Amino acid sequence: MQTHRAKRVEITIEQVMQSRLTTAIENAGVTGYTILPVFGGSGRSGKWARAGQISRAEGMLQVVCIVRPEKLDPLLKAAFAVVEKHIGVVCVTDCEVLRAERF
Amino acid sequence: MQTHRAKRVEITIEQVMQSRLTTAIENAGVTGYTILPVFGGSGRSGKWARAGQISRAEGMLQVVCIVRPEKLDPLLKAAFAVVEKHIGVVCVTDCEVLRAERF
Amino acid sequence: MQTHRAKRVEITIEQVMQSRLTTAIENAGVTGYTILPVFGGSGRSGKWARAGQISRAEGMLQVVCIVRPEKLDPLLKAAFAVVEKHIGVVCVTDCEVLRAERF
Amino acid sequence: MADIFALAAQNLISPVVLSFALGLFAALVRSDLSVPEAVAKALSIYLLFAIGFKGGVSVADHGIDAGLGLSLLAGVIMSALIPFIAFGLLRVLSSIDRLNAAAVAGHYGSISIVTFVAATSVLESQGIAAEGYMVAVAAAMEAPAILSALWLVSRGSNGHRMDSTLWREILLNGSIVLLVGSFIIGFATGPEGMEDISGFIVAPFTGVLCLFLLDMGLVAGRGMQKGHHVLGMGAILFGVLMPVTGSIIGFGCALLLGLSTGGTLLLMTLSASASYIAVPAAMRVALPEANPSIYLTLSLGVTFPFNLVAGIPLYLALAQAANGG
Amino acid sequence: MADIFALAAQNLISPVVLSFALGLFAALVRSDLSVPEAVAKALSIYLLFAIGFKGGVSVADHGIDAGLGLSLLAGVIMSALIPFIAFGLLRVLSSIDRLNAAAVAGHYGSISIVTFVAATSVLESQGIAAEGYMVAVAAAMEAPAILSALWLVSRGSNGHRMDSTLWREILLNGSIVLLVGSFIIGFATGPEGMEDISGFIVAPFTGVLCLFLLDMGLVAGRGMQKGHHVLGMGAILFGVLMPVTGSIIGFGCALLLGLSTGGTLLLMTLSASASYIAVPAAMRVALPEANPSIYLTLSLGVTFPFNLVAGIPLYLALAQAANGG
Amino acid sequence: MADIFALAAQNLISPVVLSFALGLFAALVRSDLSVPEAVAKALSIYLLFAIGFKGGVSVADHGIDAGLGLSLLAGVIMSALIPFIAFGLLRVLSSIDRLNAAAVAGHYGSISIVTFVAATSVLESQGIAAEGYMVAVAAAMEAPAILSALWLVSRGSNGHRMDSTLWREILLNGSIVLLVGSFIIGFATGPEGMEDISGFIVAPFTGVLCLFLLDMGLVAGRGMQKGHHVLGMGAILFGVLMPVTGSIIGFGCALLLGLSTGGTLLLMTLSASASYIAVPAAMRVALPEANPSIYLTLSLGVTFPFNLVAGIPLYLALAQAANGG
Ligand SMILES: Nc1ncnc2c1ncn2[C@@H]1O[C@H](COP(=O)(O)O)[C@@H](O)[C@H]1O
Ligand SMILES: Nc1ncnc2c1ncn2[C@@H]1O[C@H](COP(=O)(O)O)[C@@H](O)[C@H]1O
Ligand SMILES: Nc1ncnc2c1ncn2[C@@H]1O[C@H](COP(=O)(O)O)[C@@H](O)[C@H]1O
Ligand code: NA
Ligand code: NA
Ligand code: NA
Repeated sequence: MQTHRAKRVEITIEQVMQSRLTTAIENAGVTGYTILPVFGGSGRSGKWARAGQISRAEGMLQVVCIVRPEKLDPLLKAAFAVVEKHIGVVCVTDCEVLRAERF
Repeated sequence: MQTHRAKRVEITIEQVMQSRLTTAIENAGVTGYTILPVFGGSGRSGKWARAGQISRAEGMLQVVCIVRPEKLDPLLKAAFAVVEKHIGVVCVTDCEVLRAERF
Repeated sequence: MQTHRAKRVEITIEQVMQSRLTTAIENAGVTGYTILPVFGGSGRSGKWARAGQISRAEGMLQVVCIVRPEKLDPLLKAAFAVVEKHIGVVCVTDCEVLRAERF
Repeated sequence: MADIFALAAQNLISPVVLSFALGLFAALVRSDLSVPEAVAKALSIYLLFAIGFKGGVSVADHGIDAGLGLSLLAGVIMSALIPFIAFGLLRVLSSIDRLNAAAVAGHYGSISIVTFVAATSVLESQGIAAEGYMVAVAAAMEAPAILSALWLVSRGSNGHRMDSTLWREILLNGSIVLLVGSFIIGFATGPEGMEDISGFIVAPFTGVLCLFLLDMGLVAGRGMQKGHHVLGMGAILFGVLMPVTGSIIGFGCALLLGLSTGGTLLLMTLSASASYIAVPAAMRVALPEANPSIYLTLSLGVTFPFNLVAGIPLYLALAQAANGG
Repeated sequence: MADIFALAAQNLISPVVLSFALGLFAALVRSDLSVPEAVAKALSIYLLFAIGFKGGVSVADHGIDAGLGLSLLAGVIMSALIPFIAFGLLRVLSSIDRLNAAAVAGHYGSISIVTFVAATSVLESQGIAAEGYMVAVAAAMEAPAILSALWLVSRGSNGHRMDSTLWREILLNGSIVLLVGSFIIGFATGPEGMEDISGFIVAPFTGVLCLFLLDMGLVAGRGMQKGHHVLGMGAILFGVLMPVTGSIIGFGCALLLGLSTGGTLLLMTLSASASYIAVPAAMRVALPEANPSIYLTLSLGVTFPFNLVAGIPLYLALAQAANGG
Repeated sequence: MADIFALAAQNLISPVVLSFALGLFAALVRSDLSVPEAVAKALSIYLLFAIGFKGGVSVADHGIDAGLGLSLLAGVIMSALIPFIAFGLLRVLSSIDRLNAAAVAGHYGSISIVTFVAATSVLESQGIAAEGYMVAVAAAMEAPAILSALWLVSRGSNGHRMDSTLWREILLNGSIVLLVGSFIIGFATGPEGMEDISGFIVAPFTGVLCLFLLDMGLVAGRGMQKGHHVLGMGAILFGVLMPVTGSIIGFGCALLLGLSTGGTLLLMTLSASASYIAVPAAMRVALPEANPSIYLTLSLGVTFPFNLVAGIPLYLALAQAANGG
């Protein structure tokens, strides 16, 4: 089937930052994203697991945005401004999408 | 380690369509897939979040299938037939897998 | 923005193996990973769904590690040693990351 | 008349209604208060199980009579016919297109089980008895309206929107199975069974209902915020007039069936209420082009609060007037 | 004999058993009824906490005697030995291979805590007392069977299937810690502690058990659909004969220990029941080559329903006969 | 003095405290026992709803007096001032840097609602009454401390760490809205409302608190394991001295306000306790550079257990001495 080149950006970030991140990427002109729950993880700031926390302060989640290649840079700039001081990871992959008119 | 080329297809779709989608991709000869929960998201049909819904009608999920390159086209055709009229996104990435005999 | 090449390794594995897998990949020098919950899936060992199980024995999850290219091989070896006899899938994708100093 | 207001006021300051208001408030000020999805589901499993079981025990207690069969029949007929009235009313009052109007109409033929539960809890607090089998009538009214809605859409076109999978999903959806199943369990085990589990399904019932309505308020409030711009004044008017219309139809049926005051209220509430679980799910599958914001906002954001706050006391007043109560 | 049937019938039409049947039915007709994983876990935490606490309070009430130590010992020995019998019986009755047979055998040496809870709820509804420490016996019987199963597999081979991590996971698994912990809490706080929390762990207990069994029915039904083709007639026969065999061994031990009627029923139930939580998890780690469909379907899909519906009344009849009850 | 020990011992062997100890134990031996996140959230929604509602009913029962307004004011002032004391004490006792010390200080000005609930449950079991409006004081004390902490950080620098979004998030966070909302519902519906739902919010209350504290124990234990190496002896000492200091300030305020014995205990508990929900979340947003291990371990791993086990009986003894109780 006919597919179109796009970029898949996966941002792992603290739950408390969710609305700030999505607002920032919306301001960068990105309208579509999907938020995935995260069970736990490990990084420079140590390990954590969802079951072992009572405080809303600790959870993380993933925001996945699929964008046209030309929107990648504004998206990364917007995401970086939010993630910068916070823990978290930004990862970009090449991908192909169906129905390009949606992105 | 020895790896083998494959395609990773990630389909974001409404929960109510889950069994229809998996049946369709099974009919297309794909036997393996993994279903991920989705917390929330945004797209042309607006924003939604899992916590804010009481109706089974609104949730989404992701179906991830890793397939040999030659199975990609039948898989996309099958997925597209289901997704077509519905909201949702299909995204394909190149990948490498261990244990190719499984796919 | 400036990005750096890396590898995204996605390992789908049984929940009971989680700590064994993360210990193994930590021993291979990988310090960062994110664990995603899985709703259900299908493979050579049949279908399963989270809602239909009462036994801790059946759930699966995904461990996603983003690593520098040179750490890929030790990571795959470590993961493979754990996954070998168990059901599960390992999938590697090329990616780009911000803030390379973190990996 | 003064009585209606007194009853309405008393209804308004009950923990149940105020919990709903709290949820609504929290959503409208965009507080991060939220009830996890799994917990909301647990609460609804609890309510369905308890309400079904109590209904069954009550039927076991009083015996089955012809009323059961006739009421079921009346419920099915109302569920199938109300969508046509709703469709007409909505097309007259608003500019919503045929497809979306049909989708909305299906919701109003079907029922909202929480509205039903809220009505039973008003009956309980007033000490008014009702036919236990109304629970079964509720279950019977869930599905027929969906067919009518799809017929309204495909009329004249070649629409094959129902497949057998969807049929099975509708008829065997979790709420119906649980409601009917626990009704049968209650019927089979009777008052003895009730004794075993009343510490679970009776004593904490109203409190659990409060938490559930807190969550309903959150959901309704979020729905209003998201959906209010898709609804014009006409549609909102429909969301208030339609339940009243439905309740009058239910009232007529109840008179014909000779139901008690309590049973009359419950049948009125069923026909006045609009589905927000089973029908939306079926519509997403069968009518994906219809806009869920429209039907969810109308059902959850307009009609549900109206019924909870004003409708139920109104219907009860009417039911009492008719039964000389 | 007539008594057994009367008891069986009475057991059958209890809310607890019928809730299980409802779940089973819903799964078999492929309804989408489901209990979220988090809720199922919460229900099981509740049951373990309540049953452990009550056991502890009862021991605090009646004092510790030699029976406790001897019963624990008997439990450990039974758990370790029953797998050998199960292994032999399964190899005779079916063509299941050595590895899978050993995995299954481990399940039958260990115990199912819900079956135990169901038995205590039958005792309660009949007003029959039991030794409170049977809860501790249940905890002690969880793990030994796993060792026997692994020994059966590695006999003659060089299998090092247990590592210290797995050891820790088994002995400190959540259910054991919670059961033993709440037993100790109940023992330490005694009847006074019970007064504090009986509104939580006594009054709603049977109702919560119903919801839990509803979920067990769903899970068992889905397991049956998935697993029935992996089990031949021989294996299914094993799933019925083995609990009866286990119960007889438990009966013998109970006689030797001089347990009360209630205690006898509970020990019989423990030895008759098959694990579906702790052992499957250990088997996935230690014996990944074994097919979980086989052992889960046997344990959850055959033996659990058998014990719940027919086994417990049967064992109780025997226990009463022996104790002149 | 002997009384304090007797009370402490009695407090120690309550189901509530022992459940916490069980969770702590399970975490420290790395058992896989865990309470799903959704369930923990449900338990906390339940506790907030119940405690708010009861407070409101009690105010409705006894009428509002000037004490309410003055107590709210006192609470706000204490919440705003205690961080300065905490900051000073922590900088003296440990080598924790300015930024992290400020973050910690914010936690100690704010409050822990579970500690408050545990104190009310001690009062209940002792049959000591308290001002119902202390619940409102608890809500009022949540936020001011956050401002003081941020002021401590930005003093001298140009820090604009608060934006209006964060303001809204703090003031309308779920716990505050639910606590205040259910307080108002309780006040509005009064004893009649209480009658409707006491089977839900009174009878099972202490038992639910046990399960919640089991989970708190698990979380605190995991926090200790993860965080103990970030805390030196000085910081741990702070975690014990600071609640005592806070309680004395609270004691002084209670004397000035003329609170009852129960009210005195509650105000002391509020000022002694440290936040572990609202403040950490705000700190992650406003002070991402601060290390959460430090403030969470101190608040949850040191001060919370101290208050639960030793603090509350101590504060109660003092409150009773002062009130001649
Ligand atoms: N290399 C990585 N691969 C995948 N996820 C990571 C990686 N590093 C960090 N993370 C995720 O990001 C979170 C915060 O990481 P950090 O900022 O390094 O503490 C972790 O808890 C993980 O969920
Ligand atoms: N560009 C995108 N990137 C990631 N997910 C998307 C994107 N667009 C849509 N989605 C997901 O697909 C759902 C439906 O999208 P839509 O059909 O555009 O309303 C959204 O709620 C998102 O979860
Ligand atoms: N081709 C695949 N694509 C994505 N996920 C897969 C695939 N094959 C297997 N899986 C996942 O791995 C689990 C075990 O697979 P298996 O070992 O084939 O039984 C399945 O339940 C799926 O969650
Ligand atoms: Na209706
Ligand atoms: Na056994
Ligand atoms: Na404080």
